[in-house]
Amino acid sequence: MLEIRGITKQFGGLLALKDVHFTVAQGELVALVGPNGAGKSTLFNVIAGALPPTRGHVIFNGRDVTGRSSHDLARLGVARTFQQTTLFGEQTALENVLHGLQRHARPRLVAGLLATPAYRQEQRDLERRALGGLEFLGIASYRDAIAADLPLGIQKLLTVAIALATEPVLLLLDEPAAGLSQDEATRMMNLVASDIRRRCTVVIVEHNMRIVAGWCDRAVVLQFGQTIYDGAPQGLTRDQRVVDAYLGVAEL
Amino acid sequence: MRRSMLAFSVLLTLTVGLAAAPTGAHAQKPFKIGAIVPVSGPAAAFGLGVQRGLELAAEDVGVFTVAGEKYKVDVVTYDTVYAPDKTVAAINRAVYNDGVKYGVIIGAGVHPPILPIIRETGFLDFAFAAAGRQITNPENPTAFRIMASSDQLYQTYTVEIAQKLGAKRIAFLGPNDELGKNDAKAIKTEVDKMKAKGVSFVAEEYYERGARDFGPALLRLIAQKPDIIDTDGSPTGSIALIAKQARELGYNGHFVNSTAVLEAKAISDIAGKAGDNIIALRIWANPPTKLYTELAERHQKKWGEAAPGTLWETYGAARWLIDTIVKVSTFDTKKVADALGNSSYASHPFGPASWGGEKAYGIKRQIVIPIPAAILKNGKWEPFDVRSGKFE
Amino acid sequence: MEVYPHLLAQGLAIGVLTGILYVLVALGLTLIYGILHIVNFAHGEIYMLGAMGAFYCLVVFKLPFAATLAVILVASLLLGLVVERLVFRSLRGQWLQLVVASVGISLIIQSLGWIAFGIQEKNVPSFFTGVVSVLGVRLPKERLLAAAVGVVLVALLYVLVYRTKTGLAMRAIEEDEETARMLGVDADRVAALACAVGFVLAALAGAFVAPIYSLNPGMGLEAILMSFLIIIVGGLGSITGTVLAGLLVGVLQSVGAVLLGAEIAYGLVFVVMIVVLIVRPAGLLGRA
Amino acid sequence: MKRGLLALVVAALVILPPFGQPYVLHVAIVVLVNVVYAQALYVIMRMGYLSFGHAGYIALGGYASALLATKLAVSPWVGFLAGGALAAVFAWALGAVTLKLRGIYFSLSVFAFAEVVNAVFRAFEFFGGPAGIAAVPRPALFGARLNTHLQFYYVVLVVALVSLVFLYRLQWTRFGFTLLALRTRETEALAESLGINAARHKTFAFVVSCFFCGLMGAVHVHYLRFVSPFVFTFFLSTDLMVYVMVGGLGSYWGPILGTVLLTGLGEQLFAAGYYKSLVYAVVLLIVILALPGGLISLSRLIGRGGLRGRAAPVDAIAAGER
Repeated sequence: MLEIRGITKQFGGLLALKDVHFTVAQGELVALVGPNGAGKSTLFNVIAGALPPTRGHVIFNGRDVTGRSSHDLARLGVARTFQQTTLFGEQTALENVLHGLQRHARPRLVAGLLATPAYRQEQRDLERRALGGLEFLGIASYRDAIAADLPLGIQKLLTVAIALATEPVLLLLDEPAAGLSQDEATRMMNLVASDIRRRCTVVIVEHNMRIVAGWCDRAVVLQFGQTIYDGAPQGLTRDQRVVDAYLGVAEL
Repeated sequence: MRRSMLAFSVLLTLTVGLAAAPTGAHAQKPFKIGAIVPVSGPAAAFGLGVQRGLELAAEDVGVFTVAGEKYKVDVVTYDTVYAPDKTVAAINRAVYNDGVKYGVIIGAGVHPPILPIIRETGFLDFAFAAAGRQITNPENPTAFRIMASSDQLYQTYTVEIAQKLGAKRIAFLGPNDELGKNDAKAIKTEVDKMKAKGVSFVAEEYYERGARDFGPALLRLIAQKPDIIDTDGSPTGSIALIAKQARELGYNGHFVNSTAVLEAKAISDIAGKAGDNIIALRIWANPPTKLYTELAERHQKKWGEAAPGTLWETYGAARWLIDTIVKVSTFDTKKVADALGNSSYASHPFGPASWGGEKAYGIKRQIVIPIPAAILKNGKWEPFDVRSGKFE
Repeated sequence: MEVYPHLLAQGLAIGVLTGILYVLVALGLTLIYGILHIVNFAHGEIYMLGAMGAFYCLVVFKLPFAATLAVILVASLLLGLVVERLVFRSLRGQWLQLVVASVGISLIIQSLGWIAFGIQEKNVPSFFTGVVSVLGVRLPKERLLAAAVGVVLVALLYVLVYRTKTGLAMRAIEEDEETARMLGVDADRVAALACAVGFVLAALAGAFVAPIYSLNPGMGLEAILMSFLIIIVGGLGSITGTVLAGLLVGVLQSVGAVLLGAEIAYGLVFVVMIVVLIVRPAGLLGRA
Repeated sequence: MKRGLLALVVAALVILPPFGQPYVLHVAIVVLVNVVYAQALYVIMRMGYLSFGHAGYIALGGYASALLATKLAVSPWVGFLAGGALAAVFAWALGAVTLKLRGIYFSLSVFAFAEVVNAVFRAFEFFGGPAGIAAVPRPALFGARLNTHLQFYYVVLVVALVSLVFLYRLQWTRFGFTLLALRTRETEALAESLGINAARHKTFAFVVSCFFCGLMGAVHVHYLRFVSPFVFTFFLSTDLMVYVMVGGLGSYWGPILGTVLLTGLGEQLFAAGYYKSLVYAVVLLIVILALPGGLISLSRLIGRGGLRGRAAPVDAIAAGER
């Protein structure tokens, strides 16, 4: 499904990613793990097309999509959320999800201008599907609330709803549980691990070990832009390099 | 119901606008004369001179009778801020809303868009604007120029000044607009007449109107070692800076300012001694008539500042107009225009006045009045010459 | 028309002097944009107020030169604080409203200026009259004074912004206001100070340029149009960029005029502006 | 209910004029022209972009039609569309470059463009130089030149109504809705990640905005029967910004309300020169500081709810990118 082959990213002198290799199979739930500044978000941006890599290739469903723009990748079925929970703050939750659905509706500008019955019917369908998207995440009751005014937990769910609206094949979730309370995080992860997994392959960025171990099939650990572990989450706590990376090397 | 509030307010505004009521009437009937001039912004001095010239003329005329009815002059001012689209709006309001059929309009640059309206409505336009044929021509029978035109000034004075100063090399520095481009052609034709006597036109530069730094334009000009720099109709502020910066660059010849109305005190404030040797056409060093001095004193008393240069020509034209209207006893602008064009007027503040331009423009609509010239010496105008200003 | 070296030297000298004047005028605008990210449309009008202040103090009230400077300094400082407090602060972050609000302020000051100004061109007598001639190149003394003041102000600004604690605080809120606030920077006080300094720079520029160019209430518009040109070319918020761009435009205009004539030189400056915008949208040294 | 009252206003605009005096028609023409300019500018201001140089595109349209009419005797009806098309082409070419910029950089780049356009028209005799182009003919209908105020008023009214209906409809299409997603750098990145080609949407919006400016600029020039570099100046660009801001960014009706009130107000204060801009500016500041949503937010007309009667919320819509 997704293959990262020798991805390197350099910002001037800073080497954010160094020769990263890993693959994600269809239907897997993979966690991208690492301390802050390890290059997790940078790698995300490279995969999602927001950031061209300095070297290396991103292969998606067998096709080399390196350097393609994010809206092209979105059309190919890659969806993502942002670390800062970016939303269309001035609009309602329903409208936020509607933006996600844009990909499916043909622009048909002329029909839109004339507001033909078919066009209006298509709009109503889109609205129904958007409402469905909210229901799927259990936040349909917030449909007319202004996104910026929603509590963080609901906003997080909304960002996932927006991303899901593009009906992706690969969903990249950037710290979906960050800033959530204990049970909100659990509810989010249950949702990801159960319903969402059935619809698409998921890669999440997470540095909370408890979540990684609890729900993910596999963990890829990054430190200083390099992969230092790629395997079952249970093995994480036993791998010396991972412990050093997280707890810092114990000075004598 | 709240939904209707917006639509209602839009409707209300438009309807109020559409049905603006005409203004009320006085004891005698008002004879409205429009001052369609800039009264704010950089050219405000010109505009206020016209407005006040009309007001003084209205005072002196008092009540006059036309076809058995008593009238009193009512001066209505429209601020054009010297912009073309604002002038169109002003003439529309004057002619169609306020019923004004006579007026003084300042500015060669603002005339092109309003001449069609003047032709359609027969509005009698006293153009206080230089340039030449573009305004006064047979297609605009009701447009008169009440100041000397560029061709008239250059024909009267270019050769005369060159000979008097023994100048051989003449340069031109004018504003980068219609006035500048038009007057450059006028001066070149005059200088060509003196080719035989070794007088040549050496350089031509234009500056952005309202510019403050003339260094760039002057550098090239002064390199040609001119004896005279004609600064066309540059206003007081500009000519003062041109003189100052030219002296700084080593030029010590004369300047000739043709069509503008210059204030001696302002120039010497800004340029100091550098302002000397500016020759200004249409400026009277010594008052030509008793009326001229009287008007200057009345202006000082009434408005507490020196009279702007546009006062006298406006006053003279307004008095002449009302005399003609009383004589032909009608307000029909076509009839008044024909009568005016063939009449002469002895008591113009500048001296005896008539209309010319039949040969040059095809119609007698160019005022012919004595044209003075004055030269600036340590902050005061000194007489340089006076010509009759005859112009076929 | 043959162009001999003397004329080029004269053109260059005038160009540099005029360029420093352009920098002096644009300095306040760059500072306020750099720190507060506000394009202060009223900058030209503060420049005009500085010139009018110099006129009324020196000519009408006959104050000595030092007192005039003090009056202009204090008045523009206060005006800057008041405008920042009443208008800019309440619109913090709303970029669109800020720009249009500063257009409003500029219109108010300009129309009050025209209404109060009367119809006579006015002028501030210059302290240094006459011309210094160096190797045949004639340099007007009052321009040299204004240029010297320009250089001093630029130097002072560098010291303020790069050598003082307040300057550090200013650059902090320029970089990232929230983080700066979290690190204990009183952003509101620093913003007010930056705005005040911007106003002072504009007013002083007006006071020292007034004797050279005479004054009327419309001079603000010319100043803002030229300053826009310079910060586009130099790079928004970069003081060095402004200095470079000011000199470039000054020299380009006067040397260009010597070679091609004033009209074409005036057009040339705009062509440079467009080229810079396309090649480096944020200007020579600005950050997009 | 709203449709009914709208029809009433349009009916008034069609029926009343024959009874109004020519000057009042002049005012109505100026108001209608400015309303379309403001509404066209609103298309990009709603998207978080502010232009200091829209007068440049208006001038392009005006000059195109004037030149076609005076030099090639092309009928003004064609000239109007040519004016719009030329402005649109320049918008498309320049948009590709400048729309990558955000915030003040974009505004200044359009300002630079307008100054260059003006300088070119002033410099070359072919474009009429500083004197401009005079004797621009009015369009003819059934053989008669539409020279009277009443006749040309209906030309302006038709073009204005067509433009306003198009722009209104555009706002409710998916395209119009998507523009709201491009308001800041962050939301643009999010929109891109959802498959929206932000650059194409922004360029198209800019082209539409400039097309209507060019179109109405051409109509305006044929009304004045004259154009020069001093007609469409920097002041027009700032005035349009003021109309839209005073009216309010939150709804389609904002710019219309702002333009009608301020232009109407401007006409009454007519003889007052600088007093007029003083009043404009004071009204502007009061509205911006006291009523962020503009006058339109007073009317509470825009309800919340589904996509149909919906517009962006009135308050922080303009919290654009630094």
